[in-house]
Amino acid sequence: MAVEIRGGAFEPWQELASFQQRMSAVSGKYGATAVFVGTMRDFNEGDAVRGMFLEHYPQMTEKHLEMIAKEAVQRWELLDVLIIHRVGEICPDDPIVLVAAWTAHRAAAFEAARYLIDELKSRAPFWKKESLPEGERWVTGNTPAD
Amino acid sequence: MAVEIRGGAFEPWQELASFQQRMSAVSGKYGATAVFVGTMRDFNEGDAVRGMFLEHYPQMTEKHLEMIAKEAVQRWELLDVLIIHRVGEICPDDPIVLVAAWTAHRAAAFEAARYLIDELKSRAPFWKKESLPEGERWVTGNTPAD
Amino acid sequence: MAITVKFFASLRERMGCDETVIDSQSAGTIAEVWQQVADDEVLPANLLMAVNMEYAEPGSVVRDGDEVAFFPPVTGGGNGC
Amino acid sequence: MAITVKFFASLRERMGCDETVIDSQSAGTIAEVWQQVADDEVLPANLLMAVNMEYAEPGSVVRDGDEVAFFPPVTGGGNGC
Repeated sequence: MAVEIRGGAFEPWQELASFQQRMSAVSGKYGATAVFVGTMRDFNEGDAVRGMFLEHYPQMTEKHLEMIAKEAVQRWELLDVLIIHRVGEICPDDPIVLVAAWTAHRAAAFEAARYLIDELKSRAPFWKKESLPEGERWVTGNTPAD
Repeated sequence: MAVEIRGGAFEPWQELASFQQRMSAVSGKYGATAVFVGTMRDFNEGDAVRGMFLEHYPQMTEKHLEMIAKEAVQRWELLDVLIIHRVGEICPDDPIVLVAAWTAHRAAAFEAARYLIDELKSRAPFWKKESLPEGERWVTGNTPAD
Repeated sequence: MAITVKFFASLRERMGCDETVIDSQSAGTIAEVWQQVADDEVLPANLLMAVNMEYAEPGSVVRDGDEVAFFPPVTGGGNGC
Repeated sequence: MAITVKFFASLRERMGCDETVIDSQSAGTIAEVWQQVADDEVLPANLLMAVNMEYAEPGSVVRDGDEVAFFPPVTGGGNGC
Protein backbone atom coordinates (compact mmCIF):
# COMPACT_ATOMS: atom_id res chain seq x y z
CA MET A 1 0.00 0.00 0.00
CA ALA A 2 1.37 3.41 -0.89
CA VAL A 3 0.08 6.97 -0.58
CA GLU A 4 2.18 9.74 -2.08
CA ILE A 5 1.97 13.49 -2.46
CA ARG A 6 4.04 14.81 -5.36
CA GLY A 7 5.32 18.34 -5.75
CA GLY A 8 6.24 17.78 -9.40
CA ALA A 9 4.87 16.08 -12.51
CA PHE A 10 4.37 12.31 -12.48
CA GLU A 11 3.65 9.80 -15.22
CA PRO A 12 0.79 7.51 -14.03
CA TRP A 13 1.54 4.52 -16.27
CA GLN A 14 5.20 4.53 -15.33
CA GLU A 15 4.26 4.74 -11.65
CA LEU A 16 1.96 1.76 -12.05
CA ALA A 17 4.62 -0.27 -13.85
CA SER A 18 7.23 0.32 -11.15
CA PHE A 19 4.78 -0.09 -8.27
CA GLN A 20 3.53 -3.38 -9.67
CA GLN A 21 7.06 -4.67 -10.04
CA ARG A 22 7.48 -4.31 -6.29
CA MET A 23 4.23 -6.26 -5.66
CA SER A 24 5.94 -9.65 -6.04
CA ALA A 25 4.33 -10.97 -2.82
CA VAL A 26 0.92 -11.07 -4.52
CA SER A 27 2.15 -12.05 -7.96
CA GLY A 28 -0.33 -14.52 -9.50
CA LYS A 29 -2.95 -13.67 -6.84
CA TYR A 30 -4.59 -10.64 -8.39
CA GLY A 31 -6.86 -11.10 -11.38
CA ALA A 32 -8.13 -7.54 -11.53
CA THR A 33 -6.62 -4.06 -11.45
CA ALA A 34 -8.83 -0.97 -11.66
CA VAL A 35 -7.19 2.41 -12.15
CA PHE A 36 -8.46 5.95 -12.26
CA VAL A 37 -6.40 8.92 -13.42
CA GLY A 38 -7.62 12.50 -13.11
CA THR A 39 -5.94 14.80 -15.62
CA MET A 40 -6.00 18.58 -15.79
CA ARG A 41 -8.38 19.81 -18.45
CA ASP A 42 -7.86 23.13 -20.22
CA PHE A 43 -11.48 24.10 -19.55
CA ASN A 44 -13.87 24.02 -16.59
CA GLU A 45 -17.45 25.23 -16.23
CA GLY A 46 -17.30 26.70 -19.72
CA ASP A 47 -14.10 28.70 -19.18
CA ALA A 48 -10.61 28.22 -20.58
CA VAL A 49 -8.15 27.32 -17.83
CA ARG A 50 -4.46 28.15 -18.34
CA GLY A 51 -3.06 26.61 -15.21
CA MET A 52 -3.86 25.61 -11.70
CA PHE A 53 -2.40 25.79 -8.23
CA LEU A 54 -3.14 22.87 -5.94
CA GLU A 55 -2.84 23.72 -2.26
CA HIS A 56 -2.98 21.10 0.48
CA TYR A 57 -2.67 20.67 4.24
CA PRO A 58 0.62 18.78 4.63
CA GLN A 59 0.42 15.73 6.89
CA MET A 60 -3.37 15.94 7.22
CA THR A 61 -3.57 15.03 3.52
CA GLU A 62 -1.36 11.96 3.92
CA LYS A 63 -3.18 10.93 7.08
CA HIS A 64 -6.60 11.04 5.43
CA LEU A 65 -5.48 9.39 2.20
CA GLU A 66 -4.03 6.56 4.30
CA MET A 67 -7.31 6.24 6.19
CA ILE A 68 -9.24 6.07 2.91
CA ALA A 69 -6.82 3.47 1.51
CA LYS A 70 -7.09 1.31 4.64
CA GLU A 71 -10.87 1.49 4.59
CA ALA A 72 -10.87 0.26 0.98
CA VAL A 73 -8.36 -2.54 1.70
CA GLN A 74 -10.56 -3.82 4.51
CA ARG A 75 -13.90 -3.43 2.75
CA TRP A 76 -12.90 -5.07 -0.58
CA GLU A 77 -10.04 -7.31 0.59
CA LEU A 78 -7.64 -5.45 -1.69
CA LEU A 79 -4.32 -7.14 -2.41
CA ASP A 80 -2.75 -3.72 -2.87
CA VAL A 81 -3.61 -0.07 -3.34
CA LEU A 82 -1.81 3.00 -4.69
CA ILE A 83 -2.75 6.67 -4.41
CA ILE A 84 -0.65 9.50 -5.87
CA HIS A 85 -1.79 13.13 -5.78
CA ARG A 86 -0.01 16.10 -7.25
CA VAL A 87 0.25 19.49 -5.51
CA GLY A 88 1.64 22.88 -6.56
CA GLU A 89 1.60 24.46 -10.02
CA ILE A 90 -0.12 22.28 -12.62
CA CYS A 91 -0.45 22.70 -16.40
CA PRO A 92 -3.26 21.46 -18.69
CA ASP A 93 -2.86 17.83 -19.70
CA ASP A 94 -0.85 17.06 -16.53
CA PRO A 95 -2.00 14.10 -14.44
CA ILE A 96 -3.26 15.28 -11.04
CA VAL A 97 -4.38 12.13 -9.28
CA LEU A 98 -3.94 8.38 -9.66
CA VAL A 99 -5.76 5.69 -7.67
CA ALA A 100 -5.39 1.95 -8.26
CA ALA A 101 -6.79 -1.18 -6.62
CA TRP A 102 -5.62 -4.79 -7.06
CA THR A 103 -8.07 -7.59 -6.25
CA ALA A 104 -8.90 -11.21 -7.09
CA HIS A 105 -12.15 -10.27 -8.87
CA ARG A 106 -13.21 -7.39 -11.06
CA ALA A 107 -16.33 -6.03 -9.33
CA ALA A 108 -14.33 -5.35 -6.15
CA ALA A 109 -11.56 -3.62 -8.12
CA PHE A 110 -13.99 -1.21 -9.81
CA GLU A 111 -15.90 -0.48 -6.61
CA ALA A 112 -12.73 0.09 -4.60
CA ALA A 113 -11.19 2.44 -7.19
CA ARG A 114 -14.42 4.41 -7.33
CA TYR A 115 -14.50 4.59 -3.53
CA LEU A 116 -10.87 5.79 -3.39
CA ILE A 117 -11.39 8.70 -5.78
CA ASP A 118 -14.83 9.68 -4.43
CA GLU A 119 -13.60 9.73 -0.82
CA LEU A 120 -10.40 11.52 -1.81
CA LYS A 121 -12.43 14.26 -3.47
CA SER A 122 -14.77 14.69 -0.50
CA ARG A 123 -12.40 14.21 2.46
CA ALA A 124 -8.75 14.91 1.58
CA PRO A 125 -7.71 18.52 2.28
CA PHE A 126 -6.75 19.77 -1.20
CA TRP A 127 -7.88 23.03 -2.82
CA LYS A 128 -7.64 24.08 -6.46
CA LYS A 129 -7.12 27.60 -7.72
CA GLU A 130 -7.57 28.04 -11.46
CA SER A 131 -5.82 30.62 -13.64
CA LEU A 132 -8.21 31.96 -16.27
CA PRO A 133 -7.47 34.60 -18.91
CA GLU A 134 -9.52 36.98 -16.68
CA GLY A 135 -7.62 36.17 -13.49
CA GLU A 136 -7.59 33.56 -10.77
CA ARG A 137 -10.45 31.78 -9.01
CA TRP A 138 -10.73 29.19 -6.28
CA VAL A 139 -12.72 26.15 -7.28
CA THR A 140 -15.55 26.20 -4.76
CA GLY A 141 -16.90 22.67 -5.04
CA ASN A 142 -15.99 19.41 -6.69
CA THR A 143 -18.05 18.07 -9.56
CA PRO A 144 -20.63 15.65 -8.12
CA ALA A 145 -19.69 11.99 -8.56
CA ASP A 146 -22.33 11.38 -11.25
CA MET B 1 -10.06 4.22 -30.80
CA ALA B 2 -8.08 1.00 -30.95
CA VAL B 3 -8.92 -2.68 -30.58
CA GLU B 4 -6.05 -5.15 -30.66
CA ILE B 5 -5.61 -8.90 -30.36
CA ARG B 6 -2.11 -9.88 -29.23
CA GLY B 7 -0.47 -13.25 -29.77
CA GLY B 8 2.32 -12.48 -27.30
CA ALA B 9 2.83 -10.82 -23.93
CA PHE B 10 2.00 -7.14 -23.54
CA GLU B 11 2.73 -4.61 -20.80
CA PRO B 12 -0.51 -2.69 -20.05
CA TRP B 13 1.06 0.42 -18.54
CA GLN B 14 3.50 0.78 -21.43
CA GLU B 15 0.63 0.33 -23.90
CA LEU B 16 -1.34 3.08 -22.15
CA ALA B 17 1.64 5.43 -22.15
CA SER B 18 2.27 5.03 -25.87
CA PHE B 19 -1.43 5.08 -26.80
CA GLN B 20 -1.99 8.27 -24.82
CA GLN B 21 0.97 9.94 -26.52
CA ARG B 22 -0.83 9.49 -29.83
CA MET B 23 -4.03 11.06 -28.40
CA SER B 24 -2.79 14.63 -28.93
CA ALA B 25 -6.08 15.67 -30.58
CA VAL B 26 -7.90 15.44 -27.24
CA SER B 27 -4.99 16.68 -25.12
CA GLY B 28 -6.39 18.92 -22.34
CA LYS B 29 -9.95 17.71 -23.03
CA TYR B 30 -10.07 14.55 -20.94
CA GLY B 31 -10.25 14.89 -17.18
CA ALA B 32 -10.80 11.22 -16.43
CA THR B 33 -9.24 7.93 -17.47
CA ALA B 34 -10.58 4.64 -16.13
CA VAL B 35 -8.62 1.47 -16.79
CA PHE B 36 -9.22 -2.19 -16.08
CA VAL B 37 -6.56 -4.87 -16.44
CA GLY B 38 -7.33 -8.58 -16.10
CA THR B 39 -4.27 -10.61 -15.11
CA MET B 40 -3.82 -14.36 -15.07
CA ARG B 41 -4.09 -15.76 -11.55
CA ASP B 42 -2.29 -18.94 -10.53
CA PHE B 43 -5.52 -20.32 -9.03
CA ASN B 44 -9.18 -20.60 -10.06
CA GLU B 45 -12.14 -22.20 -8.34
CA GLY B 46 -9.87 -23.53 -5.63
CA ASP B 47 -7.36 -25.18 -7.97
CA ALA B 48 -3.78 -24.28 -8.81
CA VAL B 49 -3.46 -23.20 -12.45
CA ARG B 50 -0.07 -23.61 -14.19
CA GLY B 51 -0.89 -22.04 -17.50
CA MET B 52 -3.70 -21.26 -19.87
CA PHE B 53 -4.48 -21.39 -23.56
CA LEU B 54 -6.71 -18.66 -24.91
CA GLU B 55 -8.49 -19.59 -28.12
CA HIS B 56 -10.51 -17.10 -30.17
CA TYR B 57 -12.46 -16.76 -33.40
CA PRO B 58 -10.22 -14.57 -35.56
CA GLN B 59 -12.01 -11.62 -37.19
CA MET B 60 -15.25 -12.24 -35.26
CA THR B 61 -13.36 -11.23 -32.11
CA GLU B 62 -12.12 -7.96 -33.61
CA LYS B 63 -15.54 -7.25 -35.10
CA HIS B 64 -17.35 -7.66 -31.78
CA LEU B 65 -14.74 -5.78 -29.75
CA GLU B 66 -15.08 -2.89 -32.19
CA MET B 67 -18.87 -2.99 -31.83
CA ILE B 68 -18.56 -2.91 -28.03
CA ALA B 69 -16.05 -0.02 -28.20
CA LYS B 70 -18.32 1.99 -30.53
CA GLU B 71 -21.34 1.42 -28.30
CA ALA B 72 -19.38 2.76 -25.32
CA VAL B 73 -18.06 5.77 -27.28
CA GLN B 74 -21.61 6.72 -28.25
CA ARG B 75 -23.26 6.05 -24.91
CA TRP B 76 -20.73 7.89 -22.71
CA GLU B 77 -19.30 10.38 -25.23
CA LEU B 78 -15.85 8.88 -24.81
CA LEU B 79 -12.93 10.92 -26.08
CA ASP B 80 -11.02 7.72 -26.74
CA VAL B 81 -11.05 4.01 -25.96
CA LEU B 82 -8.48 1.20 -26.00
CA ILE B 83 -9.03 -2.57 -25.82
CA ILE B 84 -6.18 -5.09 -25.93
CA HIS B 85 -6.77 -8.83 -25.48
CA ARG B 86 -4.15 -11.55 -25.40
CA VAL B 87 -4.59 -14.95 -27.09
CA GLY B 88 -2.49 -18.16 -27.15
CA GLU B 89 -0.36 -19.61 -24.34
CA ILE B 90 -0.49 -17.53 -21.17
CA CYS B 91 1.47 -17.84 -17.91
CA PRO B 92 0.39 -16.83 -14.39
CA ASP B 93 0.88 -13.15 -13.66
CA ASP B 94 0.62 -12.27 -17.38
CA PRO B 95 -1.83 -9.52 -18.32
CA ILE B 96 -4.68 -10.95 -20.42
CA VAL B 97 -6.94 -8.00 -21.10
CA LEU B 98 -6.77 -4.21 -20.91
CA VAL B 99 -9.68 -1.81 -21.39
CA ALA B 100 -9.45 1.98 -20.99
CA ALA B 101 -11.86 4.88 -21.43
CA TRP B 102 -11.05 8.60 -21.60
CA THR B 103 -13.80 11.11 -20.77
CA ALA B 104 -14.37 14.64 -19.49
CA HIS B 105 -15.88 13.42 -16.19
CA ARG B 106 -15.17 10.50 -13.89
CA ALA B 107 -18.55 8.77 -13.54
CA ALA B 108 -18.68 8.20 -17.31
CA ALA B 109 -15.12 6.85 -17.37
CA PHE B 110 -15.85 4.26 -14.67
CA GLU B 111 -19.16 3.22 -16.21
CA ALA B 112 -17.70 2.91 -19.69
CA ALA B 113 -14.71 0.83 -18.54
CA ARG B 114 -17.03 -1.46 -16.63
CA TYR B 115 -19.25 -1.79 -19.68
CA LEU B 116 -16.29 -2.60 -21.94
CA ILE B 117 -15.01 -5.46 -19.79
CA ASP B 118 -18.47 -6.85 -18.95
CA GLU B 119 -19.55 -6.89 -22.60
CA LEU B 120 -16.20 -8.29 -23.71
CA LYS B 121 -16.59 -11.17 -21.28
CA SER B 122 -20.14 -11.95 -22.35
CA ARG B 123 -19.99 -11.31 -26.11
CA ALA B 124 -16.46 -11.59 -27.52
CA PRO B 125 -15.62 -15.11 -28.83
CA PHE B 126 -12.72 -16.11 -26.58
CA TRP B 127 -12.34 -19.41 -24.72
CA LYS B 128 -9.95 -20.32 -21.92
CA LYS B 129 -8.42 -23.72 -21.29
CA GLU B 130 -6.58 -24.08 -18.01
CA SER B 131 -3.61 -26.37 -17.32
CA LEU B 132 -3.90 -27.87 -13.84
CA PRO B 133 -1.49 -30.32 -12.19
CA GLU B 134 -4.18 -32.97 -12.92
CA GLY B 135 -4.55 -32.08 -16.59
CA GLU B 136 -6.39 -29.57 -18.73
CA ARG B 137 -9.92 -28.19 -18.48
CA TRP B 138 -11.98 -25.74 -20.45
CA VAL B 139 -13.35 -22.89 -18.38
CA THR B 140 -17.10 -23.32 -18.81
CA GLY B 141 -18.43 -19.97 -17.67
CA ASN B 142 -17.08 -16.58 -16.74
CA THR B 143 -17.25 -15.36 -13.17
CA PRO B 144 -20.39 -13.25 -12.81
CA ALA B 145 -19.78 -9.51 -12.84
CA ASP B 146 -20.37 -9.10 -9.10
CA MET C 1 -22.90 -24.14 -53.38
CA ALA C 2 -21.01 -24.52 -50.10
CA ILE C 3 -21.28 -23.47 -46.48
CA THR C 4 -18.20 -23.40 -44.26
CA VAL C 5 -18.85 -24.64 -40.73
CA LYS C 6 -16.42 -23.85 -37.91
CA PHE C 7 -16.13 -25.26 -34.39
CA PHE C 8 -14.31 -23.74 -31.45
CA ALA C 9 -12.91 -24.68 -28.04
CA SER C 10 -14.35 -27.79 -26.34
CA LEU C 11 -16.75 -28.33 -29.26
CA ARG C 12 -13.84 -28.28 -31.72
CA GLU C 13 -12.14 -30.97 -29.66
CA ARG C 14 -15.33 -33.02 -29.44
CA MET C 15 -15.98 -32.73 -33.19
CA GLY C 16 -12.38 -33.67 -33.90
CA CYS C 17 -11.98 -30.88 -36.43
CA ASP C 18 -12.09 -27.10 -36.56
CA GLU C 19 -13.79 -26.69 -39.92
CA THR C 20 -15.87 -28.58 -42.45
CA VAL C 21 -17.68 -27.67 -45.63
CA ILE C 22 -21.21 -28.80 -46.44
CA ASP C 23 -23.45 -28.51 -49.46
CA SER C 24 -25.64 -25.42 -49.12
CA GLN C 25 -28.60 -27.14 -50.77
CA SER C 26 -28.95 -29.51 -47.81
CA ALA C 27 -29.25 -26.78 -45.18
CA GLY C 28 -31.75 -23.89 -44.99
CA THR C 29 -31.30 -22.99 -41.31
CA ILE C 30 -28.54 -23.24 -38.71
CA ALA C 31 -30.42 -26.08 -37.00
CA GLU C 32 -30.27 -28.02 -40.27
CA VAL C 33 -26.56 -27.28 -40.63
CA TRP C 34 -26.04 -28.65 -37.14
CA GLN C 35 -28.01 -31.82 -37.86
CA GLN C 36 -25.84 -32.48 -40.86
CA VAL C 37 -22.47 -31.89 -39.22
CA ALA C 38 -23.41 -33.59 -35.91
CA ASP C 39 -25.05 -36.75 -37.29
CA ASP C 40 -28.48 -35.80 -35.93
CA GLU C 41 -27.20 -35.27 -32.38
CA VAL C 42 -29.54 -32.88 -30.50
CA LEU C 43 -28.29 -29.29 -30.57
CA PRO C 44 -26.91 -28.61 -27.05
CA ALA C 45 -29.01 -25.95 -25.29
CA ASN C 46 -26.11 -23.69 -24.30
CA LEU C 47 -24.29 -23.86 -27.64
CA LEU C 48 -23.77 -20.50 -29.33
CA MET C 49 -23.88 -20.02 -33.07
CA ALA C 50 -22.95 -17.36 -35.59
CA VAL C 51 -23.53 -16.71 -39.28
CA ASN C 52 -20.85 -14.60 -40.95
CA MET C 53 -19.52 -13.65 -37.50
CA GLU C 54 -22.83 -12.33 -36.20
CA TYR C 55 -24.59 -14.17 -33.38
CA ALA C 56 -27.56 -16.14 -34.71
CA GLU C 57 -30.36 -18.48 -33.62
CA PRO C 58 -31.11 -22.10 -34.63
CA GLY C 59 -33.82 -20.80 -36.95
CA SER C 60 -31.56 -18.27 -38.70
CA VAL C 61 -31.40 -18.78 -42.44
CA VAL C 62 -28.08 -19.72 -44.05
CA ARG C 63 -27.17 -19.05 -47.66
CA ASP C 64 -24.62 -20.29 -50.12
CA GLY C 65 -21.17 -18.97 -49.22
CA ASP C 66 -22.05 -18.30 -45.58
CA GLU C 67 -19.65 -19.05 -42.75
CA VAL C 68 -21.47 -20.75 -39.88
CA ALA C 69 -19.84 -21.29 -36.49
CA PHE C 70 -20.79 -23.28 -33.38
CA PHE C 71 -19.10 -22.77 -30.03
CA PRO C 72 -19.59 -23.07 -26.26
CA PRO C 73 -20.30 -20.03 -24.04
CA VAL C 74 -17.49 -17.48 -24.34
CA THR C 75 -15.03 -17.06 -21.46
CA GLY C 76 -12.68 -14.20 -22.42
CA GLY C 77 -11.00 -11.76 -20.06
CA GLY C 78 -8.84 -12.64 -17.08
CA ASN C 79 -9.38 -15.91 -15.23
CA GLY C 80 -11.56 -15.11 -12.24
CA CYS C 81 -11.45 -11.39 -12.93
CA MET D 1 -0.33 27.63 26.82
CA ALA D 2 -0.73 28.05 23.05
CA ILE D 3 -2.94 26.84 20.23
CA THR D 4 -1.73 27.01 16.64
CA VAL D 5 -4.43 28.07 14.18
CA LYS D 6 -4.02 27.44 10.45
CA PHE D 7 -5.94 28.77 7.46
CA PHE D 8 -6.01 27.34 3.95
CA ALA D 9 -6.96 28.30 0.40
CA SER D 10 -9.45 31.18 -0.04
CA LEU D 11 -9.75 31.55 3.74
CA ARG D 12 -5.97 31.90 4.04
CA GLU D 13 -6.08 34.69 1.48
CA ARG D 14 -8.99 36.38 3.24
CA MET D 15 -7.33 36.15 6.66
CA GLY D 16 -4.10 37.50 5.18
CA CYS D 17 -2.01 34.83 6.91
CA ASP D 18 -1.62 31.07 6.96
CA GLU D 19 -1.03 30.60 10.65
CA THR D 20 -1.43 32.35 13.98
CA VAL D 21 -0.96 31.36 17.60
CA ILE D 22 -3.46 32.15 20.33
CA ASP D 23 -3.51 31.74 24.07
CA SER D 24 -5.16 28.44 24.95
CA GLN D 25 -6.79 29.88 28.06
CA SER D 26 -9.03 32.08 25.96
CA ALA D 27 -10.48 29.22 23.90
CA GLY D 28 -12.27 26.09 25.06
CA THR D 29 -13.98 25.12 21.78
CA ILE D 30 -13.28 25.59 18.08
CA ALA D 31 -16.09 28.14 17.89
CA GLU D 32 -14.29 30.20 20.51
CA VAL D 33 -10.99 29.85 18.64
CA TRP D 34 -12.74 31.17 15.53
CA GLN D 35 -14.24 34.13 17.37
CA GLN D 36 -10.84 35.12 18.61
CA VAL D 37 -8.99 34.85 15.29
CA ALA D 38 -11.84 36.35 13.21
CA ASP D 39 -12.70 39.33 15.38
CA ASP D 40 -16.15 37.96 16.23
CA GLU D 41 -17.12 37.45 12.57
CA VAL D 42 -19.85 34.77 12.30
CA LEU D 43 -18.42 31.33 11.50
CA PRO D 44 -19.28 30.69 7.80
CA ALA D 45 -21.72 27.77 7.50
CA ASN D 46 -19.69 25.81 4.94
CA LEU D 47 -16.31 26.27 6.61
CA LEU D 48 -14.57 23.04 7.60
CA MET D 49 -12.44 22.67 10.69
CA ALA D 50 -9.94 20.23 12.11
CA VAL D 51 -8.20 19.63 15.43
CA ASN D 52 -4.84 17.87 15.16
CA MET D 53 -5.66 16.97 11.55
CA GLU D 54 -8.97 15.26 12.35
CA TYR D 55 -12.21 16.82 11.14
CA ALA D 56 -14.04 18.49 14.00
CA GLU D 57 -17.19 20.50 14.81
CA PRO D 58 -17.61 24.04 16.20
CA GLY D 59 -18.32 22.53 19.62
CA SER D 60 -15.19 20.32 19.65
CA VAL D 61 -12.96 20.97 22.63
CA VAL D 62 -9.43 22.31 22.04
CA ARG D 63 -6.54 21.86 24.44
CA ASP D 64 -3.17 23.45 25.02
CA GLY D 65 -0.78 22.45 22.24
CA ASP D 66 -3.53 21.57 19.75
CA GLU D 67 -3.32 22.48 16.09
CA VAL D 68 -6.63 23.89 14.86
CA ALA D 69 -7.34 24.48 11.16
CA PHE D 70 -10.09 26.27 9.26
CA PHE D 71 -10.63 25.81 5.54
CA PRO D 72 -13.22 25.94 2.75
CA PRO D 73 -14.77 22.76 1.24
CA VAL D 74 -12.04 20.54 -0.21
CA THR D 75 -11.66 20.28 -4.00
CA GLY D 76 -8.92 17.72 -4.67
CA GLY D 77 -8.64 15.40 -7.65
CA GLY D 78 -8.71 16.41 -11.31
CA ASN D 79 -10.58 19.54 -12.41
CA GLY D 80 -13.96 18.41 -13.58
CA CYS D 81 -13.07 14.75 -13.23
